[in-house]
Amino acid sequence: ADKVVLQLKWVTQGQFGGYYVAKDKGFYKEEGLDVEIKPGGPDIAPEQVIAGGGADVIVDWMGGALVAREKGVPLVNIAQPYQKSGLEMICRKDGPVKTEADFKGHTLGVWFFGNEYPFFAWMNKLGLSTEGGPNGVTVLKQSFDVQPLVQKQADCISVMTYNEYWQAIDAGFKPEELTVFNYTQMGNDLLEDGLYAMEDKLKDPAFKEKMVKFVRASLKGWKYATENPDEAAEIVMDNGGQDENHQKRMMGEVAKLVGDGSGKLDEALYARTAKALLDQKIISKEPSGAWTHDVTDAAAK
Amino acid sequence: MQAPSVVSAKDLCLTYQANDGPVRALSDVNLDVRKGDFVSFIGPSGCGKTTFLRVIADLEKSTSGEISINGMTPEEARKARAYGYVFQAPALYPWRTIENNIALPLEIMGYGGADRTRRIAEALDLVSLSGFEKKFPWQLSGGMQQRASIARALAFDADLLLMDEPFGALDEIVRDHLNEELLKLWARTNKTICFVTHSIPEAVYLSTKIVVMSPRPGRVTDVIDSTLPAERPLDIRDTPEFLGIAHRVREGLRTGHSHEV
Amino acid sequence: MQAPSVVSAKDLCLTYQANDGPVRALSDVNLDVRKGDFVSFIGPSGCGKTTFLRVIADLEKSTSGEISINGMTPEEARKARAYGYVFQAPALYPWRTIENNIALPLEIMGYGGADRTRRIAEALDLVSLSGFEKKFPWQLSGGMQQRASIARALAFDADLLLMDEPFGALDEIVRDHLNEELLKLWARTNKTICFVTHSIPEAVYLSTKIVVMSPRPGRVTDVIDSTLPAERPLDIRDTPEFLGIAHRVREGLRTGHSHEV
Amino acid sequence: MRHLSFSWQGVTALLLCAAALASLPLLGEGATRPLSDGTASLIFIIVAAAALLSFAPQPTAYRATVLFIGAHGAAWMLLSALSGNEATATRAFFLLLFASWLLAWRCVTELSKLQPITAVGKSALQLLIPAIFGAWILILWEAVTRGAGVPFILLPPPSAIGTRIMASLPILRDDVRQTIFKAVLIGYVVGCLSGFVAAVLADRIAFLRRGLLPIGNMVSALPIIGIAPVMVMWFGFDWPSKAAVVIIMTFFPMLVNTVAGLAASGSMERDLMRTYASSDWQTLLKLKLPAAMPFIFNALKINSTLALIGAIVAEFFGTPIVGMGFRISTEIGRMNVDMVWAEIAVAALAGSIFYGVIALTERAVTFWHPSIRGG
Amino acid sequence: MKPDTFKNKIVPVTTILLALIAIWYVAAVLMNAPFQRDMDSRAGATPTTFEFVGKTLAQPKPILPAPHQVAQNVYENTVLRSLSSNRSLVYHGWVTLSSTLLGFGFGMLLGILLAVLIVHNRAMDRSLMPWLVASQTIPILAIAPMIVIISYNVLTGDNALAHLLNLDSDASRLVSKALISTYLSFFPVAVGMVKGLRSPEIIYLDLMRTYYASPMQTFWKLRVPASIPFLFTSMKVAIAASLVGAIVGELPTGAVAGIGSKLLAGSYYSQTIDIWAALVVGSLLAGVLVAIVGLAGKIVDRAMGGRPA
Ligand SMILES: Nc1ncnc2c1ncn2[C@@H]1O[C@H](COP(=O)(O)OP(=O)(O)OP(=O)(O)O)[C@@H](O)[C@H]1O
Ligand SMILES: Nc1ncnc2c1ncn2[C@@H]1O[C@H](COP(=O)(O)OP(=O)(O)OP(=O)(O)O)[C@@H](O)[C@H]1O
Ligand SMILES: Cc1ncc(C[n+]2csc(CCO)c2C)c(N)n1
Ligand SMILES: [Mg+2]
Ligand SMILES: [Mg+2]
Repeated sequence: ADKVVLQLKWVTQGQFGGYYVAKDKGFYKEEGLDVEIKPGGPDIAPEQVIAGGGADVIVDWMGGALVAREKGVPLVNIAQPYQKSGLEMICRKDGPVKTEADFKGHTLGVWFFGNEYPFFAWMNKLGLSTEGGPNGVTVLKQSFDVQPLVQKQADCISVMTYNEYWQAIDAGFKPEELTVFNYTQMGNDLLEDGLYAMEDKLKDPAFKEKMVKFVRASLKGWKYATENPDEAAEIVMDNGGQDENHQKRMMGEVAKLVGDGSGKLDEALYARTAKALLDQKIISKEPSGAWTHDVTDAAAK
Repeated sequence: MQAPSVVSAKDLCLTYQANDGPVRALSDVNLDVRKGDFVSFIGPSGCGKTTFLRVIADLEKSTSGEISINGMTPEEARKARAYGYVFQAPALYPWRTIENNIALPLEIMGYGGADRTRRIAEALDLVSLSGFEKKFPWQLSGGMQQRASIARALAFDADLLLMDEPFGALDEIVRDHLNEELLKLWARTNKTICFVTHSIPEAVYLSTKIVVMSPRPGRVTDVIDSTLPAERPLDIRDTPEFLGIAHRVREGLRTGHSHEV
Repeated sequence: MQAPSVVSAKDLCLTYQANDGPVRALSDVNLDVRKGDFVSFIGPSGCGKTTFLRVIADLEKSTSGEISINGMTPEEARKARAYGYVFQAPALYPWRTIENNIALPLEIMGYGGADRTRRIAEALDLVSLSGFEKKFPWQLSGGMQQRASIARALAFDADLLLMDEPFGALDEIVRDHLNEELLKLWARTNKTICFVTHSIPEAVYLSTKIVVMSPRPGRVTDVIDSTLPAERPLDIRDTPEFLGIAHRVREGLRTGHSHEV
Repeated sequence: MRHLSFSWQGVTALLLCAAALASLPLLGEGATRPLSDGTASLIFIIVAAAALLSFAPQPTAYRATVLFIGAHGAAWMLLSALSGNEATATRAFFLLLFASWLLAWRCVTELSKLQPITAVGKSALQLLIPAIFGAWILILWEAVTRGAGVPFILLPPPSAIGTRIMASLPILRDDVRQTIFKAVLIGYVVGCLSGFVAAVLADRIAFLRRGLLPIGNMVSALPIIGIAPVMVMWFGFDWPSKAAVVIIMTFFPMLVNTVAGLAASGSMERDLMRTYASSDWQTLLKLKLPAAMPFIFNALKINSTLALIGAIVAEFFGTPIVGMGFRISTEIGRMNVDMVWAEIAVAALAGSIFYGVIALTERAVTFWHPSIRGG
Repeated sequence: MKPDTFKNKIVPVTTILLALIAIWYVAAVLMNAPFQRDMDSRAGATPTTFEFVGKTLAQPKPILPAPHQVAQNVYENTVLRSLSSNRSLVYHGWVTLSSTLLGFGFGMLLGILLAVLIVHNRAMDRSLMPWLVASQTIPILAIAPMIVIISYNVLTGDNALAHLLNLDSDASRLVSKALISTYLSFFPVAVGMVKGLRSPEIIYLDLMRTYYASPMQTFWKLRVPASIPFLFTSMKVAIAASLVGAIVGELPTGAVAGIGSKLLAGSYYSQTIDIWAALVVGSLLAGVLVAIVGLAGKIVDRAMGGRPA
């Protein structure tokens, strides 16, 4: 079987359920692939792994991929299983922030490591400085958890709809006690988990063919996972996931982001992502060739 | 009337526990040192002289028997700073200059200011080391280091002096000089001195009492009370009386050695 | 015909650089030691005896002047393992037993197996330390440590022996015994010996040549060739000839001291 | 008599030159600005000449100078040949570079033999030798990354890092202020002091020594990664939580070393103190502490680097958006690897200065120790 | 066991341990109280002080878990789980221990080697030492992922080294983690050994010179024995550092196995009790390792004629 190494952006969890299901259910094997899934972690940059030859294909957010492309790692989006963003900012209702207008002078928790672009794009749009002071917001580099909200170290924190939000609920907050700013609903969302491969390798038809098979099987996995979230959560648990209940909930939430399951990149969303990055000068020139529909098109056949 | 007892040992025994079995270093030692005595200890190498001084100084605990210093236990005596000790090796602190090495006991015992400076100068002068105040120990010759360690013990006032071969590494002239100085100091201050030496003439010249020891196990084989007068010019060493005592000491030593060599 | 020269120093000077300025330790030393000589060095504490031995042993570099050992530079001589050295302090390795301390030079110089064992036993016997093979240095008395260090230097064959006050911490009996043994060894092996001592009788009794030194700066003030016969029973020390030489040494020492004490 | 003085480095360099000659050219296909034959032969001549001249029976200083010029001249020419020709270096290129490196090595060996008389000369040499060594780390790094075309986001060449440092001085300054002047210094001082105090207490109170030391051992290995989030929970986002991590990290080495040091004084020296009936504090102050100094400085040295690592790593777990650790973890996510290495370079520089100051203090304080007096 | 082991070891250790636990309980109540108060006020509950304290010590995700919560977690995950279970702390502890020991071994070798070079070679002393120092100021967490990933790729890839060593993927993962431990542990050993190898008194070195002992002989017969106290002190620091390295090295492997992965997994989900359980196991491991080194040091000291204090 052809070997394919997939590098995830984060640890084994429902967020990547589709891939684990595809592996566990033998979808990859059916395509003649032998897929190794490498979990990520807080300091693993999948872009670096693929540049170092440690992976054939990676799960990455569009922002990170475009930046890497500009730095000489020619990543190409070959499929976009997540059509919506799961990023939110939540604030305590008993705190000072109720609307966007209240941000001024308050402290917000943000994830960095390439996950900060949507936030800065949003603040850019609101015209708020992120350097602190009475007319700007104070930004904290937020850790893995929701402790800053619990301990009131921040007025609002970043969460994923499928993950940290539920940790806040577990920590005793009721949904009605939280103000939620959802990036997708505000129209500030940037593209999240997509599949990326190296441009030069894609020029090789054999590799491209392998990717087509991979994407086809992965999408099949995603379809299965969204239809059978509990079983998918079990599979994630078997592969090293933590906290079964949590994974089940996560699969449920993730299903909402996957959308129609075609895995096809939405060009408008791509354009918005690219523009947001350009506006903030995170990338310096309009990227080109950063995505292709060839793989998803071929996979759909 | 007899002077009060300063060191009094009864049936004193000490056994070291070594890796290859116990070593009997002192065996049934009985001794009485009175205030103002100048006692020399002489005996073959390894017979327990140092060990005995260490017991007096409370650096070693006797295994059995009794010992009292000024009527106190050795520990109490040590805490009362009853004695000054000159070790067999110089034991100078390498991070202190000679001057500061001599200042060490003075600092600890709280001699301050001008008194301290004066005492250091005097002690250095006594052992002819003036001019070497600012040197570090490793910059001195072996004999100079030994003199510095003598100066350190003489710089403060202790009624009992324990000296373990203080003049071993010194030439005859310096030795004679220091012998005289020590006798003067002793006469002047009425100190009690316990003095280990390997030189028979030195022992006879200095002491009011000579303790001859023999090894394995260390015990006292002879205690000789000197009949020499208190006033002792250096040439007393040629008198028949002196030679007689020296002869007795030598014989004592020889018997102690008889079973070895 | 004269025996070949073993140590030959011409206008040798050595200055130590100390923190508070230079110290002149040797000044224009001229000396010639011939094969088979037994040379004693005597002089006040701090006059440069140790320093001179260290120059011979290539442990210290002279500042000016010339020195040759067996016609070689000190460094070449050291590398040819031309000498054995007994330091003023015992310098035993604390982690080795006495036996293993003596084995150290033998290991390094490649004496193996039975030869090594025999040499260790002989050397220990010579200094009367048999039975203490397995002890660690700190379990020995000061004198015993010094004897162990002598044994270490005698255990291997070197034609030149440099001994820095080897018998300083030993009692008269042991000292006499070792003096005799050393003389026997010297007579038997035709070694050349440079011997530092503070005892005038010892120097006279042992030596064929006595070098009297004086301090600040260290220089040689007198070189006395002994007129005593090669065969020397212990009671030679009472002959007038012996006393005459001793007197000359004492006078030499006294002049050396004149400007201090 | 004057011998030629061969050195294995020189001979090997000549052999490498020959091997390089056999596998010319220096730059392979795709070089946009190919090297002229003249330049290429000049490089060969410089390396070979320096190697040959270094065998001449001349004073050390002369040999060192020849080698210095030869090695660095060749390296400089080789590196400049790379600009515009990235990723085209061939085997011959690297063989030649390797040959120059050997010459530099020989140069350092010769320099270490020099015994300058003046104090200025001594300190200059003391700086020059590690500088050459370091320069060659950078030269080889530059040549490999650019010559072999290592992807920028894996390892940027030092020149790019240097450019980035120059361009980001204000940011670097703020980060250093946040991380080093707040977290590291305060944490280091408090951590070392408390380790020291604990050791002294343990030395004085047998009960503590027996009870505290085993527990201290355990605390020591509380991994930073585990305690950092906890400290952030307890002490908030700003530098106090980082200082707390530094305290915990530096505590143990100081404790262990000081305890060992306090036990290191000789038994006769201790006996001397007993004869003075010196109080425990006096014995501590006048004997045990001075004797422990070599050990304590050991801990101070180890801690100087640990503190820096601790503070930087602690910033990975929630910080205000300034600080070296924050920058490193953020910029690596943004693929600004040059910025990451710029921070690392600054950290290394700061750490080395920190260490150097401690090492100098050590020389002054433990001048009496055989390791300083010359062992 | 000697009769006074009880008096001299067990009593002090337990006393201090009990004192620490008491402090821990107090701290747990104090730190968890604000959140509990928050919860209670939102739920409109008004518990008695006693109930309140009870609740602060029984939160599922407390800021500071109470000792009994941690103990229970450790108990469940050690005794009650099969050793091979993914959730067994014994299993994770073993994973961490193996790379700790491997890394420590490498670190000792490297550290001693460097110290030997530095002590014997002037050029090395002058040029290497500053760069060793610099190497230690590189924050490992920043480069740990690169090291682990790259070395794993190298070891499992298609190259000369991989073919030479021929490690399977588990062994490669172990070695690449151990490299982090090596990186952290070699430095204390190098610094300590440089000091130790230079610690012999000058007269001892002079003695060796008089024998014209080769550098090797001086090294083995004098420098090494003289450096032993320094060696064991450094080893204690190094083994602790090595454990930290192993844990750090486990993070970039995607939290698969080891104490580090437990810590990381715990922190994703704010499972503070899990974190503390992993911390406790890690610390116990450290305590045991350091104690073993200490014991070895004592034995060696005794064998080398060390004088009982
Ligand atoms: N710490 C120790 N452990 C074991 N045995 C010891 C210890 N100290 C001394 N001994 C032994 O005790 C005996 C007496 O030693 P001590 O030092 O008292 O002799 P000494 O009379 O002072 O000899 P010297 O004149 O050579 O200094 C010796 O046999 C020695 O080996
Ligand atoms: N390392 C050194 N640094 C500075 N000065 C030194 C050093 N070693 C010795 N000296 C000085 O050199 C002089 C001669 O010392 P040396 O050790 O040779 O004397 P010595 O004749 O052996 O004396 P002793 O009989 O006391 O052993 C002394 O004044 C001493 O202070
Ligand atoms: C340092 C850090 N970065 C990101 C997240 C949050 N997070 C968890 S999964 C995920 C999506 C990645 O595909 C994100 C953003 C975190 N908790 N800590
Ligand atoms: Mg003695
Ligand atoms: Mg001397």
